[in-house]
Amino acid sequence: PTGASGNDGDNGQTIGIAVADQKSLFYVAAVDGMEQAADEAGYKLVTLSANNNSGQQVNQVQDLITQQVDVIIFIAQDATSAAAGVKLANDAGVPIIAVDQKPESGKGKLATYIATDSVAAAEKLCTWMFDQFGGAGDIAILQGPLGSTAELQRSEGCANALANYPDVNVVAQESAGWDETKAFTAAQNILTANPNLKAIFGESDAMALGAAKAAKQEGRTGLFFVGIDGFPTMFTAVADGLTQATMAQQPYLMGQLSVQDAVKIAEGNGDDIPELQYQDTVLVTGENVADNDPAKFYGPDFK
Amino acid sequence: MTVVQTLAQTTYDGQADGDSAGLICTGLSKSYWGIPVLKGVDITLRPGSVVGLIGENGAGKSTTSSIIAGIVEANGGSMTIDGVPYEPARPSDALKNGVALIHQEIRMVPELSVAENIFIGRLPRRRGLIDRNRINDEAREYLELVGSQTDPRRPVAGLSIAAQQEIEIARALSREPKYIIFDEPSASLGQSETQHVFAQIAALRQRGVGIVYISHRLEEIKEVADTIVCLRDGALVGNWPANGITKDEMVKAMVGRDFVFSHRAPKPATDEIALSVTGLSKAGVFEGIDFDVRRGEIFGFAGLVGAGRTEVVRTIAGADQADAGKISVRGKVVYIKNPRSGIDAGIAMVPEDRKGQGLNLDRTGAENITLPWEKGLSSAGIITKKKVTATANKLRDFLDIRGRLDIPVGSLSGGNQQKVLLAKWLVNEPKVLILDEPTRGVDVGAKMTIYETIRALAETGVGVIVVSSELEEVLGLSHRVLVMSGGRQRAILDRAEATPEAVMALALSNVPREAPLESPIDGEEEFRTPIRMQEN
Amino acid sequence: MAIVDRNVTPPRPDSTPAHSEIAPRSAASGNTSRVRQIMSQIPGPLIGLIVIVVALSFLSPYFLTPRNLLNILSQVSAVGVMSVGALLIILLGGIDLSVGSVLALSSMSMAAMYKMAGWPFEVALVAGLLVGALVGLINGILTAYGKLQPFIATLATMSAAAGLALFITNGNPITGFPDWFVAITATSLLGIPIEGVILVAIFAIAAFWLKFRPSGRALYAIGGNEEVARLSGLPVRRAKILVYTIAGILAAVAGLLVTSRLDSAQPTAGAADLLNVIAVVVIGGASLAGGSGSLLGTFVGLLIIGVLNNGMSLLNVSANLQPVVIGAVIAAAVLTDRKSSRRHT
Amino acid sequence: MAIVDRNVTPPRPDSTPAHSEIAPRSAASGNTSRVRQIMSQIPGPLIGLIVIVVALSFLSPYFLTPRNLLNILSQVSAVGVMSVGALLIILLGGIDLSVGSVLALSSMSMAAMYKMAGWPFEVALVAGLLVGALVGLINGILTAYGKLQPFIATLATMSAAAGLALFITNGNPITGFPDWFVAITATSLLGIPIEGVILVAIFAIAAFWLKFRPSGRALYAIGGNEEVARLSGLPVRRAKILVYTIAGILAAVAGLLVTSRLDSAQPTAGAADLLNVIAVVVIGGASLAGGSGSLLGTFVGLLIIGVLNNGMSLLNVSANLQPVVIGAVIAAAVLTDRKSSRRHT
Ligand SMILES: Nc1ncnc2c1ncn2[C@@H]1O[C@H](COP(=O)(O)OP(=O)(O)OP(=O)(O)O)[C@@H](O)[C@H]1O
Ligand SMILES: Nc1ncnc2c1ncn2[C@@H]1O[C@H](COP(=O)(O)OP(=O)(O)OP(=O)(O)O)[C@@H](O)[C@H]1O
Ligand SMILES: [Mg+2]
Ligand SMILES: [Mg+2]
Repeated sequence: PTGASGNDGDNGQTIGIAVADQKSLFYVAAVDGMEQAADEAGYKLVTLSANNNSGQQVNQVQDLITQQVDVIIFIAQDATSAAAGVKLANDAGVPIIAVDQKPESGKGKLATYIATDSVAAAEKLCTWMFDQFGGAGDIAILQGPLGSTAELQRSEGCANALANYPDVNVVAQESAGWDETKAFTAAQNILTANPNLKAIFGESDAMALGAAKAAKQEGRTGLFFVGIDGFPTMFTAVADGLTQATMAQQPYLMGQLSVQDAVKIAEGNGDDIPELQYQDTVLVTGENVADNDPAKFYGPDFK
Repeated sequence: MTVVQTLAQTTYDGQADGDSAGLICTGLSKSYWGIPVLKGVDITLRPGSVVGLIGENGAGKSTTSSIIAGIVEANGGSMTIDGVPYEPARPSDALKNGVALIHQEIRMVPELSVAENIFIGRLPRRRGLIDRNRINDEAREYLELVGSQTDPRRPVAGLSIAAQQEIEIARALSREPKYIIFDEPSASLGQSETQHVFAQIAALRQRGVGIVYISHRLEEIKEVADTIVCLRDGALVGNWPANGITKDEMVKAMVGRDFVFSHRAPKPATDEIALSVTGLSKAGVFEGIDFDVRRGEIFGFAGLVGAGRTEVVRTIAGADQADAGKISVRGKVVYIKNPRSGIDAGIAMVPEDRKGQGLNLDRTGAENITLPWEKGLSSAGIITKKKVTATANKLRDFLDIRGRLDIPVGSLSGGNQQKVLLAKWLVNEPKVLILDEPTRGVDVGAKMTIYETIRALAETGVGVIVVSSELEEVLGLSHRVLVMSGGRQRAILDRAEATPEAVMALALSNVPREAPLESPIDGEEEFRTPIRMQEN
Repeated sequence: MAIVDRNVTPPRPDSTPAHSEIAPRSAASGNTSRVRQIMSQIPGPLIGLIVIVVALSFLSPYFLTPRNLLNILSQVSAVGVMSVGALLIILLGGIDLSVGSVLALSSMSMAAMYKMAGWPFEVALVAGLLVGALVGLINGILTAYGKLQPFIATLATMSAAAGLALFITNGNPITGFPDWFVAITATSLLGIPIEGVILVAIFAIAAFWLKFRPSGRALYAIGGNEEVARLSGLPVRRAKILVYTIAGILAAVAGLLVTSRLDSAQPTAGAADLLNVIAVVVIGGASLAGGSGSLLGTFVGLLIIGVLNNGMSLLNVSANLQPVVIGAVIAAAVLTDRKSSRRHT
Repeated sequence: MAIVDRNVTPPRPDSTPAHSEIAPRSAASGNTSRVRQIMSQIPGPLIGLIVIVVALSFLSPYFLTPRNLLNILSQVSAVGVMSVGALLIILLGGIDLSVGSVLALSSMSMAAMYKMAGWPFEVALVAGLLVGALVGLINGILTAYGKLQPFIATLATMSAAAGLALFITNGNPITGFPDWFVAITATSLLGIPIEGVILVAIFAIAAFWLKFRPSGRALYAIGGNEEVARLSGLPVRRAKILVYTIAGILAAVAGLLVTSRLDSAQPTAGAADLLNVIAVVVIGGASLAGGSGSLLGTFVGLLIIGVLNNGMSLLNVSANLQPVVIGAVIAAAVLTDRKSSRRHT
């Protein structure tokens, strides 16, 4: 590590966080978890958000290095900014923990990687959904911003599931950029063009919600709407029957874990941290929604 | 100097009787960037009287009128109307006090209709809505007063400068003002339009309106004004009853020294052809234009406003495209498809619309002058400010431009802007020089300079075309005069034949046109809008 | 005292021949100009719109269904409401980059006042509109008095409003609004969704203002030539402030529509709308230089964008290729618009 | 050949007295104007920049370190390279919305030709630049010959280029470039990162062009008054096409820098840069109406944005409040720019 920095953190140690944005609930919850853990450990956090601009994010990693933080926790905007950011940290000799995104294998050295296995999560969710309507019929997919890593991985996961269900046809596939309003509009059009549609897979909860609301307004019933994230609003919607399922991630826990690991590294006990730490996702459906507390996934701040 | 002082002492002083009726300005002064341009000017404007305001370019006439109209704030002095202090802080204050200005530079909103331009800022309403019929009807009446036949419903975009000047006057009249300042309205008007304006001024005066009339056409001033006031370098140097002063005395007061008009005839032209135009036509605009200009010849274009002269010369210079016709320069057929090829062929054109087509008012005078020639002025592909300045300074001296060339040309006085524009086209000697209204807004002294320049250029073998609405100018300068009306060439008159009567008769020759004159808006070519010119 | 006084016609010196010569010409051109005037009433891009609509009718059986057409209307409602404000500003020669952020900020403010501060919903709703008006007012003041270029002034407020919208709940959406509010976007009036009715009403009122009210007409004058407008005594600054404020309010209205439709206020709503809003106005034939443009044109531009997006969805065009098609169609649609292409640079 | 060089002096009606009369005035004004001229050379927003820099030096101990200053230079390099193109276009009175997409498209094309089509890297690199040039050329042709408003023309190509960039690999990034290419953004030249050197070099070349080459100076004339420029024989259309093409190439160069820095070509790179690029130019004092602006100003604008972003990071300002601060600072920085505020509306 690059020596101690003259900071006013409780014990003079600083953890730098570079996060893709602070508007997606996933990232907000992860940072909440980090803050909670840092408070507990008496560490100071420097949190920089890149506003979804990967170039900017690389700049911010640079800025963290300039500030001589002891460890960097990196929630990269995408795989490429991950690679560049990790490389910068490696070059500067600052240990770096990747959360959610990591560079392609072989590029840079990570202290550890903490993530949801998005491909597996999407595959599991799609499989569940196909089984619900008997494994045959038309579905639509609402994608995240094209080219974003989460979009690519979630699309890949569902494609894996589709390979096992030859009678399920994807009749419409559109990007709604994680946005509920856009998903609403896109779903309206997709529903119009596909009277026999069985289900819509939203690659995020917001998009699943937008799609479900569109169907509700159109008076279409009996369809399946599923998403990935596990937002508190989605829990309510699943409970109300507006949507049918979500794959809940655990960003708060991931945030806590990353800081705990960072503390270990800073204190020289980082050797036994596993290289890869996948966090479970939980399939939340109408049946088990009552048993799951959304706060477990997104932290106590979420209502 | 002494002459002027004598003159000033012998003038009748409007304020002597102590009467406070009317608009009285006392000691107006103004500085720009620390340089005084007005130095304590007193002007008394009585109801029902016309004050003629004269002075060289840059003497401060427009500045004075801008102060009176509330556009520019004075640094010193005071104004009263009927004894009540009058301190306009903005144009609308002046309008509220019944003071209207017809601006030297035409200002229109091209996208709005003619009627809306006239009633801009106070569209009449009926039950809260714009009363379109009323504004169109009223606009038509005001337009007729100034002799304009323009349809009040059409947009201003695409109208000629003259038509716009008429609208500008109609706009001022429609304010029903008690005081009107005409800042060189005739500069853009032809003779018959000017006569309309004079008739209107007479009618206004009868009704007790007080008028300031600014012009460089001194005969005009004598014709309309009751008193004449002269500015020189921002100071009042004379105030006379109009019938008590001769034109020569006026000139002397303006320039501050004896001044001789030289009305010399041009030297004979050579036999070599500088420019030859055959069968030039442009559908709906003009047709069958045939003429030759010899080297050393000054060739005039006369006609009423709207006769199509400008269109013809623009086409020759490559600003517009002809449908048919042949142009050759010094015996060589040239194909002119755009202004650049015109310039390369040796044809230079000083356009009539200084602001829209001639000068980039935000750039310096020097940059404007060298704009077309930068390639030639650069060495190893590099042009330096020094080179630009040096070139511009040479022309400044050559044309006697008063004012700095390293400031935006828009802050020069109108006449000096005109000289800058002329300078721009003299950087390289053209084979053919076309001047469209070359002395618009130029003072007598400068006019003489420009005339002499034109003659001198012709004598070096340049073929010069002069388009002018001032009959005296075009006849005085030219070896031969081509008279147009209705887009047709009516005749080419020799200097001896070209009497004002003969030219007017031809210009008015009543041959109906078969095609409407308006530019073919739906055709392929672009049409020009004088105020805001767009892309080609 | 009137200058135009039928009794005292000033003698017109010997000019009659000249005029009588011009007379036939102007009569002839009168007709041409009438035709041209009528032509100029047809918004240029209309042809483009018609071509797109006809093409889509053939390509998709669902396109021309009443249901789908009404969907399009409600889909464009938020962008449409904002585009009215954008047109007004563009007429003045300005631009407003803050619309999308204002949408988000006012919607979040309303929701926060209702759900977090516990204000009565109606009060919160008005407060949300006032937030929009306030940002618009700031835009107006920065532009008219601060004399900032509108691009910069609204870039600054765009950034600030976007940040504040996120700041209120740290990025969380707020859900759970009164039923009647949610019903606004879920109810039909004579078969037309209420948001569509609101959209059309706003267009109609604004068009009326622009055409028939002097203060609306003044926008053309100010945008066309600010100096003339000022010299003619038009209140240029006041008009700017008014128009930016109106645009702020309209962005807030769009925010209400979006909030009602999703029953959820989202801090990032509207962020993607900015380019669409301006595109709609410009495709509709308005010039960014100011002084020209019409609400009819803007409406056509709105429909072009709306119909294109809808058609692509119906046809299931590959998501990656959709922007390519949209780009090509926009260029083609506007290239056919000969009038506006002639007019502007 | 110049007339004035010959002895064609027109017999001037004895003008010497008049001259001597104005002489003192011009002498007096000479001094004032020299000061004013020097002042006018200082880009207005410089004061804003200085204030920000001074403030940040006090607020963060890391800010004024050489390391950090060099970081800022490399952080702004991509946006900076694009802003040169944007300034040229804005000088002409145009605008280019496609820069960000062109960055992505050219970078993806290069990568695809290298990794997918197997071309030699150098060839692929040139091809990538050509793709940028091509999109710029299309912008230029649509604007100059199609007479589309630049906003629409470049909106169309922006959309199309963004779609194509995604289409090439269906959204996947492409990684793995030659070492020397990656080294471009990881190496220093006399302590200055190469990308910074490239940035400064491009600014310098363009500034030289604008100031000393007739074809560069023509941009001011064309943007200031296109008709005057045309009648002065300047090749207006050719200049437009040239400038849009240059801007396309510069966007491709920015794409190369980003690709090299990330060792990865991304289809969505650059998408967020558009507003920044234009903001940089406008904050730097250029008028979107065309005809005024300078590269010195643009560089200052670039530094304002770069320093602000960097400073916020160093100061650990809450992520959602950062845009608020940025918005406020931009407005304040430009408000202090009295010169440019005087000039434009
Ligand atoms: N905005 C300005 N900034 C600087 N100088 C100015 C400005 N306006 C006018 N001037 C200067 O003030 C002087 C008087 O100009 P003014 O326009 O009043 O002259 P004028 O008598 O109307 O001349 P002309 O007959 O050419 O129209 C000129 O030297 C001019 O350059
Ligand atoms: N773009 C246009 N659209 C419609 N009418 C036009 C356009 N340009 C010119 N005109 C009209 O064509 C006629 C001829 O104009 P032109 O300027 O050639 O006449 P001119 O003889 O040069 O008169 P002037 O003395 O005004 O220069 C005028 O009536 C003018 O109003
Ligand atoms: Mg004047
Ligand atoms: Mg003419």
